[in-house]
Amino acid sequence: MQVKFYSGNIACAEGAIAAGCRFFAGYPITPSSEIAEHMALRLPQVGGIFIQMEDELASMAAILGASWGGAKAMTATSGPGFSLMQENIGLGAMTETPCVVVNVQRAGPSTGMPTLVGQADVMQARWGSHGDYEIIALSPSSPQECFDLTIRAFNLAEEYRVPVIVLMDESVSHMFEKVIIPPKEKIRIVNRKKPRVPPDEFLPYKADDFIPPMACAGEGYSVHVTGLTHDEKGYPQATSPEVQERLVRRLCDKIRKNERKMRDIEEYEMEDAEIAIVSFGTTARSAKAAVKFARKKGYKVGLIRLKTIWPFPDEYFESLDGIKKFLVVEVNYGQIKLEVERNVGKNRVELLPKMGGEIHTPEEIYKKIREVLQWK
Amino acid sequence: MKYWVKEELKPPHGKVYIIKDRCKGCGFCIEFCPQGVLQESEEFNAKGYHPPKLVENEKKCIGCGFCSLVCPEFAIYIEKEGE
Amino acid sequence: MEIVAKNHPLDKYLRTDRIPHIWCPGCGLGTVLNCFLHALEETDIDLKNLAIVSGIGCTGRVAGYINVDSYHTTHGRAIPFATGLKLANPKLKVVVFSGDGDLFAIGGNHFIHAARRNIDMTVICVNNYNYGMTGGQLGPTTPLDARTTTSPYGNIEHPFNLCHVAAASGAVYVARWTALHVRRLKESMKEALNKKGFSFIEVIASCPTTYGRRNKMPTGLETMKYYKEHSVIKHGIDPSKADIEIGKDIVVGKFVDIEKPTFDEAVHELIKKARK
Amino acid sequence: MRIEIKFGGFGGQGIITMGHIAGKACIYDERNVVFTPSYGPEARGGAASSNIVISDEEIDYPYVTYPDILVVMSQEAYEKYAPLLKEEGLLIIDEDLVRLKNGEGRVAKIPATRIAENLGKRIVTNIVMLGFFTGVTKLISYDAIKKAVLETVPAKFKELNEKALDEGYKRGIEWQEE
Repeated sequence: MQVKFYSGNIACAEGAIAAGCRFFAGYPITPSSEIAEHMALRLPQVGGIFIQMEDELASMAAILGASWGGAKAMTATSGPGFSLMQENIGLGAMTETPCVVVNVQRAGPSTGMPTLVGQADVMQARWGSHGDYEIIALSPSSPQECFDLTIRAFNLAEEYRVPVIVLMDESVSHMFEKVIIPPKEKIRIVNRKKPRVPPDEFLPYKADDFIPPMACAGEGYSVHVTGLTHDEKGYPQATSPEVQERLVRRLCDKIRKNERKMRDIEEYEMEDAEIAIVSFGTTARSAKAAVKFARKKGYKVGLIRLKTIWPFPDEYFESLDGIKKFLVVEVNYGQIKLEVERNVGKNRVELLPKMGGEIHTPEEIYKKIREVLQWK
Repeated sequence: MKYWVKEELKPPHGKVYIIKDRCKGCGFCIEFCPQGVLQESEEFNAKGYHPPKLVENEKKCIGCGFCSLVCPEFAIYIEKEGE
Repeated sequence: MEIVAKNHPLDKYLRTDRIPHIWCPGCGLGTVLNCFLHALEETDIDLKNLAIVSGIGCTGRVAGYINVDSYHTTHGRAIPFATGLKLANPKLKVVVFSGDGDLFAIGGNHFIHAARRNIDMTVICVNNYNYGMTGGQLGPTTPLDARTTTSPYGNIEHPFNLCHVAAASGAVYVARWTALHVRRLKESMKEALNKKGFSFIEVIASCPTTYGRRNKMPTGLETMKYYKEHSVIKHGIDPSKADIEIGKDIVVGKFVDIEKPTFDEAVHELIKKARK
Repeated sequence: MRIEIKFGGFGGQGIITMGHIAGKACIYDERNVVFTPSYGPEARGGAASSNIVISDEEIDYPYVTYPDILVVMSQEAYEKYAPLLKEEGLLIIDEDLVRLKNGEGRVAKIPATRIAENLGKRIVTNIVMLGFFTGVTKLISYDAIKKAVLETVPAKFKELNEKALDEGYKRGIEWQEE
């Protein structure tokens, strides 16, 4: 075990390396650039490849290529760069390519506030590319979680064969804290499932349990991979609604139906809570401070912190009958709020938004708790 | 006086193979065959095109393989004879 | 008599269950693919380690017909995808097969940067002067004055001279042929496949359905005849002198063949240094 | 107990490094700490600041709002941040660079830049200040701050930095004893 003093960005890069990432392609953008810089320094030391591409479109395409070349691959970006990556995130979803995309959120839209925090890419992470697909997104609240969740992101990407998004925010990316690096053998590593049949029997998109085994380039399987709607053989069937139905349903279901396994929620003071704050990322730290303060005053307030944001834990929220009000605290104008509302009904949800540039202070949240308590 | 032993200089010769149903009738093989040994046939293939056939006079395929390279449909190839 | 056959000797390279391909009668793409498979037959490349990457468009479909690991990616992104593939698995021979619009309009930036970095890959661009699959719109190589569905009064844009772009960007091998130069094209493809570094071949090819029809070459055959009469081989010429213009000869040949360290070599040297 | 500390000055004084080293030292002392540098263009040109929060409990809100300790090395930083200092808070200044206004509370002064110049390199001013801060506040152990300093600075400047740290630390202890 090693104890380090890392920023979220560095911890994320180290997490990637610990997870087995050996390919990074990226394009500098604030506030994520330290991830690229650290990967440029560290990857060659472990025999990995770093390449600075000409833009984010290329970075995203390159990590998909590298993944099919057999590597665990990652890119990191922020707001505007994340927009550019959406195209090939869709290709990654369609072709079931394991990879990790880090988006260090800054305040937008457009160039917005490049050096300051935002949390408004939640919906873009989910719906950013066109068409129907499901994605996994994780949200760390501390440098330690930047390390841990990046490892988890790689494992989920490999297990579910899908791009996994690490949805950081500027605050956590630049904040330094103690990070514990466990010994190598204590870190759980998942690798993609490989075919077990000879090449002439192999159907690259035939999945018995939602997720097909993956044959990479050079392994002798002559696999055809396409962004077109394809059958189990991998061949384009771009005019068959039946094939589209089967394929897209499976792409979505492999995530949806495994939501329980990906669920990762920190509950704080929830046992007897009547009001639950819902938050994620750095903002959840302010929320926790507010809950502590409210508890001291005797208010029955708890915190639900989402570490896995997508797939959204619908069942979990549906089960929270005892909660009278949900107060969603996020640095945007109400994105996770929509998801909570969808599950618990509009009249049980309150929003404390912030447009970006800073996270909420505990005082702001406490004030809002008081307000909600008066209304309930 | 010198005696020339007439060596049998066999001109190269090729056998033409046609996969009729692959043909889309572009005419490349017919037009660019350096020996002019191909012509359009009257028959229709499964897609409604006229695949090529050999001309019926003395013209001989020399097995150069141009048709085989230029065909966009992998519908024609030659085999060199006597090799 | 001709012999009626069922299979072609090159079928082993094809996903025959997908033949016939989708390309129109008289389209040059099949010819280019054919030359490529002939070239493969004459090299000793291990097919297991060959990967084909395509973008979107008619040429983008090439990847789907060759029976090796093949990737049909997004529009314009074949080269960066191929970059990742090649770097992650250096023993692969990576060939990018795509069209002029894919590689030089939406993907133009990727092309120049991959050439600049000298990534070890072969890029074959089938240039048919327009966007065929979407119905014949103006592309980055459409000649001046040519008619397309988005230049109904004639093209007013200056086209790219692809070989000039490739050479200026740093490609170590640059050649141009037409789809009629099948033997030379095949030989060139063999050279490019055996060349270390970023090699580029432009193939001028017919598109009767969407380009030819609007530009007085309504069939592939007429286009091919035009190539026969209007192309001139000039090996080693400065590619900047090989612009393509309507009514002028098409200059073809091998323009560049130089040696330069590749990115792949450099990055593995760097790894050795970093690991010391 | 949660203690909030802000370091302020102008770009180039090593303000970010100060916070970083102090934060790292807290880790060696096995205390919880969050370090948040100011970030972006402002960190390069004009004003620079960095913050640490130290606590023996879990640190939730990571930022400094009202510092318990304010370490300033420029007039601008003093004027900007002094109003935020808690009433019973401690102000630490480079006495040659900061002119105090009325109503000062607890203040510890050191001619850090001058000391650094006398040691031979102005660049170690922040380390002198850090030593002083350590001696004055006793929030961080001497061993931890020394370890963190020596780990951070380039090898060839280790000796100089150690001297700078010791000089500052010594004056800090003296201030405490007063």
